[in-house]
Amino acid sequence: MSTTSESAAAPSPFTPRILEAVRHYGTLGIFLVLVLVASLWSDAFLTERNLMNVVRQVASGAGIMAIGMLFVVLTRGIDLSVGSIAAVGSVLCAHLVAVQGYGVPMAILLVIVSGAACGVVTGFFVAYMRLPSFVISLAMMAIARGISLIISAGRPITMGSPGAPLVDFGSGFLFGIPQPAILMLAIYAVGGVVLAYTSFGRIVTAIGSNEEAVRLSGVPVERYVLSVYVISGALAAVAGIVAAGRTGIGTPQVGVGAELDVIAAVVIGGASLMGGRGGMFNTLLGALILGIITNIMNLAGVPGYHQNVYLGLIIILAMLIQFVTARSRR
Amino acid sequence: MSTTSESAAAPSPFTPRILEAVRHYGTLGIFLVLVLVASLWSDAFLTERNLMNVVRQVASGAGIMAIGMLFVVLTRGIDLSVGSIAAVGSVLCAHLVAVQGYGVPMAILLVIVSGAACGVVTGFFVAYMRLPSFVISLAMMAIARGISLIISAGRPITMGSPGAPLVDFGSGFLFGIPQPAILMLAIYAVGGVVLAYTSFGRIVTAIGSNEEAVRLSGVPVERYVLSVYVISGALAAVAGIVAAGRTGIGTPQVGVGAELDVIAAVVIGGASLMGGRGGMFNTLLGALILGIITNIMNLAGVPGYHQNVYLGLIIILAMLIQFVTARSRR
Amino acid sequence: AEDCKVGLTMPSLNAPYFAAQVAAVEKAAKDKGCEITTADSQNDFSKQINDVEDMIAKGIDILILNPRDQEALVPVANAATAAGVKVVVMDSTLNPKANAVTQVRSSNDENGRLVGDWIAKKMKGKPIKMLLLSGNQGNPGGLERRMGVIKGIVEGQLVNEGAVNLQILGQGWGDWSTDGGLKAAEDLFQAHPDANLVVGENDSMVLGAVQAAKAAGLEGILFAAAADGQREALEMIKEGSYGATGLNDPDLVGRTAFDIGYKAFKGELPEDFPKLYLTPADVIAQENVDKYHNPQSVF
Amino acid sequence: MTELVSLSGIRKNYAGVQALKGVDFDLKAGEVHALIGENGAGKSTLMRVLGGETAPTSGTVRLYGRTVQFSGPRDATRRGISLIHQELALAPDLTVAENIFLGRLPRIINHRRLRKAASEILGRLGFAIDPAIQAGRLTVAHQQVVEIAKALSNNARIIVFDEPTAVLANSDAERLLAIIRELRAGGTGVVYISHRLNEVFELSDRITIMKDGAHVETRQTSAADVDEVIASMVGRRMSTLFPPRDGRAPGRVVVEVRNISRGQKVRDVSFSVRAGEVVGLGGLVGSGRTEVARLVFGADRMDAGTVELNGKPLHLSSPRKAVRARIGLVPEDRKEHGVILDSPIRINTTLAKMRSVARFGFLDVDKERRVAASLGAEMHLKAESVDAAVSSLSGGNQQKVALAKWFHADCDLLILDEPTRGVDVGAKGEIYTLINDLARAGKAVLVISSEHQELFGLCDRILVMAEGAVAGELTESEFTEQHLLTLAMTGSTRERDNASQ
Ligand SMILES: Nc1ncnc2c1ncn2[C@@H]1O[C@H](COP(=O)(O)OP(=O)(O)OP(=O)(O)O)[C@@H](O)[C@H]1O
Ligand SMILES: Nc1ncnc2c1ncn2[C@@H]1O[C@H](COP(=O)(O)OP(=O)(O)OP(=O)(O)O)[C@@H](O)[C@H]1O
Ligand SMILES: [Mg+2]
Ligand SMILES: [Mg+2]
Repeated sequence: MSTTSESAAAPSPFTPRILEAVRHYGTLGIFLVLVLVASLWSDAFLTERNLMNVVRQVASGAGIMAIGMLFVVLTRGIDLSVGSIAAVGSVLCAHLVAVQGYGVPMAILLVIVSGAACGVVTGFFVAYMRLPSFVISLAMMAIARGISLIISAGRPITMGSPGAPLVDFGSGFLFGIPQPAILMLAIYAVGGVVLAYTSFGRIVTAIGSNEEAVRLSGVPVERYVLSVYVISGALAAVAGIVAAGRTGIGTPQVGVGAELDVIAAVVIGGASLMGGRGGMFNTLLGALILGIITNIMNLAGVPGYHQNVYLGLIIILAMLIQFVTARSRR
Repeated sequence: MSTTSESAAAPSPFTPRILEAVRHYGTLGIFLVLVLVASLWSDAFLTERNLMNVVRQVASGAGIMAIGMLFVVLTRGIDLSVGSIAAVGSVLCAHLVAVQGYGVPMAILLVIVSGAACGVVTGFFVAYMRLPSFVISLAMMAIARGISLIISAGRPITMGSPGAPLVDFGSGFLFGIPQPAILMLAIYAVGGVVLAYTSFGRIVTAIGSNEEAVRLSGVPVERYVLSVYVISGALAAVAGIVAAGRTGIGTPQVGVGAELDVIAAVVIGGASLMGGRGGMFNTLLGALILGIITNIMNLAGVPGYHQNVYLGLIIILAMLIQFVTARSRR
Repeated sequence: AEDCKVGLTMPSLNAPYFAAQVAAVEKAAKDKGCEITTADSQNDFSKQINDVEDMIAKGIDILILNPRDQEALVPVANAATAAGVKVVVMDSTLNPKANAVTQVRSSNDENGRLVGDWIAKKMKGKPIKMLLLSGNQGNPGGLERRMGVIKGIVEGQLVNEGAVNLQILGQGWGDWSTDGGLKAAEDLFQAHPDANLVVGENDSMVLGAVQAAKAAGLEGILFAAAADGQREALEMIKEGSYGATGLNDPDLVGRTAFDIGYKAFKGELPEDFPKLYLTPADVIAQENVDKYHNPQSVF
Repeated sequence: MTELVSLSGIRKNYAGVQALKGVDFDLKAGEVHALIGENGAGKSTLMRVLGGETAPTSGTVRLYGRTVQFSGPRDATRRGISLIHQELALAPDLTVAENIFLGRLPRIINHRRLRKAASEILGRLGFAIDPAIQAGRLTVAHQQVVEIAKALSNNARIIVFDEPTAVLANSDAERLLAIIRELRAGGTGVVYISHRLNEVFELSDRITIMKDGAHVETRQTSAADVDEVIASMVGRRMSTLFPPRDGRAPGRVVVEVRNISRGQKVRDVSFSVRAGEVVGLGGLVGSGRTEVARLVFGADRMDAGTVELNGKPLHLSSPRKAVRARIGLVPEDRKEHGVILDSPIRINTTLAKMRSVARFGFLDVDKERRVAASLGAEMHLKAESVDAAVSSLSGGNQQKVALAKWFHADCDLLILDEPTRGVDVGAKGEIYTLINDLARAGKAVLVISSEHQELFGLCDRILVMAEGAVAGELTESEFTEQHLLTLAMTGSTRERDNASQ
């Protein structure tokens, strides 16, 4: 009997999970192959120190922003402003702490709120005016970058000498794991739960899957669409704080071009830009995959001009692995 | 009753021609308002010299690439590699002419072929392996950038002294119009005819609306999907040649970050990233709108740090005009 | 009251060095009562060409051009000159065939050489295992800087020791920023924990590398940059955790460029003014840092 | 009986189209009020007004005795109105359970409890659909069931069923009717839209007939007569629905299918269709008929088996090859596979054979308009013009466009999967005539239908499938419900359980 009609006829607890697993293994497949190749390519790769580096780089790079981006992408949207909002976060954080003399918790709160505020603006136009997210978030990308330049007058703001609470955050460890990595994993855990076990997560997924159906079910779609941009903006601000903590300075140079990396992480993690499909764990894998690719090229000493070519080829190979793993399990 | 539920009930309450017109007027509305504002804001705007500047800038910027991008976007794809392919085009053109000593027509032909070849690679993986265009074209973006750096060893290649045929192209005039602008308009005209009056254009549009239905009508969908990336790659190479002609050199720095501008032009022109919707004329308007925005900020002397903010705000305002014009015609 | 219109176009505003330069030019222009328009090319030379074209259309008298690309900006610089604009090329290199009043910058090559010479002296008797932090691929200024440093080290070792003992273990790309330098250095230290010298093409990236070394627990590494003299770097030079950097004072370069342009506009510039004007080069190290350190500096 | 709803003078204008021209309609508690009319008469539009999904251009909506203005579907849902849409509105990436409770998901979800609740509702409907499966992976019929479950889970006082049985097999439809009777007994008001008139007469208390956006008449069902109702629906008397079968002369074998298999869905299926012959493919939902059609059309790869067309073996690796070999398929899932909703009717009509209206790749749009218009006229297509987007058509008219595409393509073998889904009686007759004409012209036709009467009236013989295999063949003399069901159910006890629960 056909699996379709079988599962329809007799409740089979396996089918959806298998489907889950296929997608899952697609990304996991890439990840594992990549780790294998990397450890063969360079001895330095599988050292504890290096792995910690990679996780820390991902955490202060695309990692945290990818969480918010996944929510946006699930609704069929896109948020190009994340990198710029991270720059605002970084600069504003340093400005509040070093120039205005705010306490760190208060500064963090204000920064996250302002990131969320940027998200409110984008989200408002996308959700209530139904303007295309690509263009609106592109506009927000320009605006936020401008704001970060204006706040900082284009130069880095030193946040404080080593020993100050935030300044140590970026390089500090907790249970032997870099603090930014712990923060990132914690947010992924929360995001994963929200996505799978709350009405919010399911409705966001449903909106990308069939917005009309959700609207006809009496759900106030606009509010949900607005919120994913707010989440994305807030998390981008968090990423900015992490970046500031890591270098001890707030600078408007944070996150230039990051939007493409972040979206790539989400898509390599198996999410569809057409909405409705994507998972938290796979997104984390997607971000790690991208992080490993640049790391291994540096370790292996691929010459600069060729790094671009290698990067592209490795990404294509990685996607082919996904293709093959996913097909063979059909 | 709210407009929201109105549009909810009727996904597409217009007959296509009316729909066409509304979208059309949306973009045209932005364009006209923008021209009006610009000419009030700065006396220099409506001078012949300045208008020619704007058209030339658009032609050697996002303008030509937006034509190929529109085809890609119509099929629901995205091509992030255009800027990098333009860099390959620029470098290769100079290399062939200045280093290898090819004649200009031959060099142009070879460059276009290699741009198309990049498109074949992207298109192959997208069409036949069904990998997401975002990631594959991102990979191609890295590869092409790397190739342009390798060919040029990272340095600009001088194509020839003023007076050489291509070198004068960028700054030359024909019938009082800058040559690159004439080239661009010609390609738009051809593109518009292909889109509206050939089965190719129709199938491309249909694929973006409902790929499965097109496949089940016996159309070899893969071939069409492949071809849009080939077109996009070839036109990106043409853009690279124009850029080389404009400056007299081929450089790997061409088109950095251009992909976002190009996509933005297409979307401001009313195309949907979800495929199936978009027109040639509106895309041209979209590209011109972006060109005018940066032009007027320079004319009006908006200070550098604030230009980003203004740019973002003007884009949002422009989209709101589209929103209003489109609604009021309902 | 403004009798002159000035256009200033920068490769990017998104870097402290450029920010300082803009501030210097803007201040100098306002002091002379000029109206000034600043454009940010956002690292895109075609946008810079567009910006210059727009400025010509707007009717500027003086153009201070910090070119994003040494060749691509040549035609538009020529067009500006042809339209009667006094063009002064500032900071970055433009092909000398371009028709401009002059080019003003610090000497990448000479600064690099001085820093390299200083390193050779500092590390006399030790084999040098060097890591390079470069800005972005294809940047000619970066190339001049690193080649200058290498030249200086080689020449210095030859003079001091009669033999060259220099090994370049690896090159990383840091996009001129602290963050980028940090990331590149993390990976480089991982691959080459035995390095004893880090040289960057600007201070920002080396500041990131200092952090990376600290995080990796590496000690005994000498840090140096071929250029700039950023305030944070000078402070670290003062306390001894940073070796040396080349003198590339954005304020001086910016002011000088404007002054020359203004003189040309007023017709006060001598006919035979040289086509290249280099500000004095120097290596800033602990010995002389007080001469250059200004805690109030923008940069 | 208390009056639940009273609509009066409802008008609705779309750009250029008057969909509703001042319609009155009312619904009482504890009654089933049938709403019937030709395709495009305005039934769904009227119900969308009631569901708060469309704002009427003018007219008043009274609910429980008070005039209301809905602010949106959410508002209507809160006031106890539930709509089951003609066009399925599920989120394909969500599970069945999540879809059923989409509007009322608890803040924190206990998936086990949710699935249990979903199972209960589905069980009440008599279906054992796995609530944990993604809705997009269900057959169209099962998606329809989920849609119904979704509406029932609301405990609404007013439920509108817009052609709920169009994709259901008779036995499944029966169970639905039983449930509706239960609802009625519980005091719920039900609006029932269907083109299956026997259901309407079996179930309803009152019948309202609409035509061209206007109310024609409302009667007590007990006082109504089928022929009269049809007459006032289509504006003429219909003698017979099915064209006479004579004039067909089955000739040589056009398609010979031998032992094709695909996984567990299709197992070792063989059959042939001759020129001038109409062969039916019957069976229960999920018996693999659609899969067989897709295999013969090259839409899916077969694991084993061969297909010969006119004596030559075909290598069916894509629909393109099938179309080139002059095979056509009108798919079951109209919205996903059949039409391009955003495109005009004319583009949809010529899509499978564009070269008929193109020269050197350039399209002759005027010719295309003529072609589409004449086919449309033959099928009584109700559309403003052939340039109108298919999405602006009523459900049944969309189906006609899906058919028109393949009538235009001029195939040797035409496979029709549920060809008259949602089509009104009048147009059904036209479509049957068109199918008959094809057979008369010597084409081979394979018809899949869950409406058994349709197979009986149309086919020369019927293959019955069960569990992915052909369970047997019925010849004209054996065309009875009983024969067909016996064959369809012998295949599997599981199927039988499923069908008779
Ligand atoms: N969004 C729309 N834009 C334009 N016309 C529309 C729209 N929706 C419906 N119509 C028109 O309104 C009329 C009524 O359509 P409706 O869907 O109510 O018919 P119906 O009676 O439900 O038919 P069916 O039995 O085929 O489902 C049709 O002529 C249709 O073309
Ligand atoms: N490869 C596929 N792509 C898309 N849909 C498919 C595919 N294979 C099967 N389907 C769909 O899955 C369902 C499988 O139906 P199946 O062939 O098992 O039963 P059936 O006898 O056609 O029953 P029904 O009466 O429900 O159509 C059909 O709705 C079909 O459209
Ligand atoms: Mg209907
Ligand atoms: Mg079927």
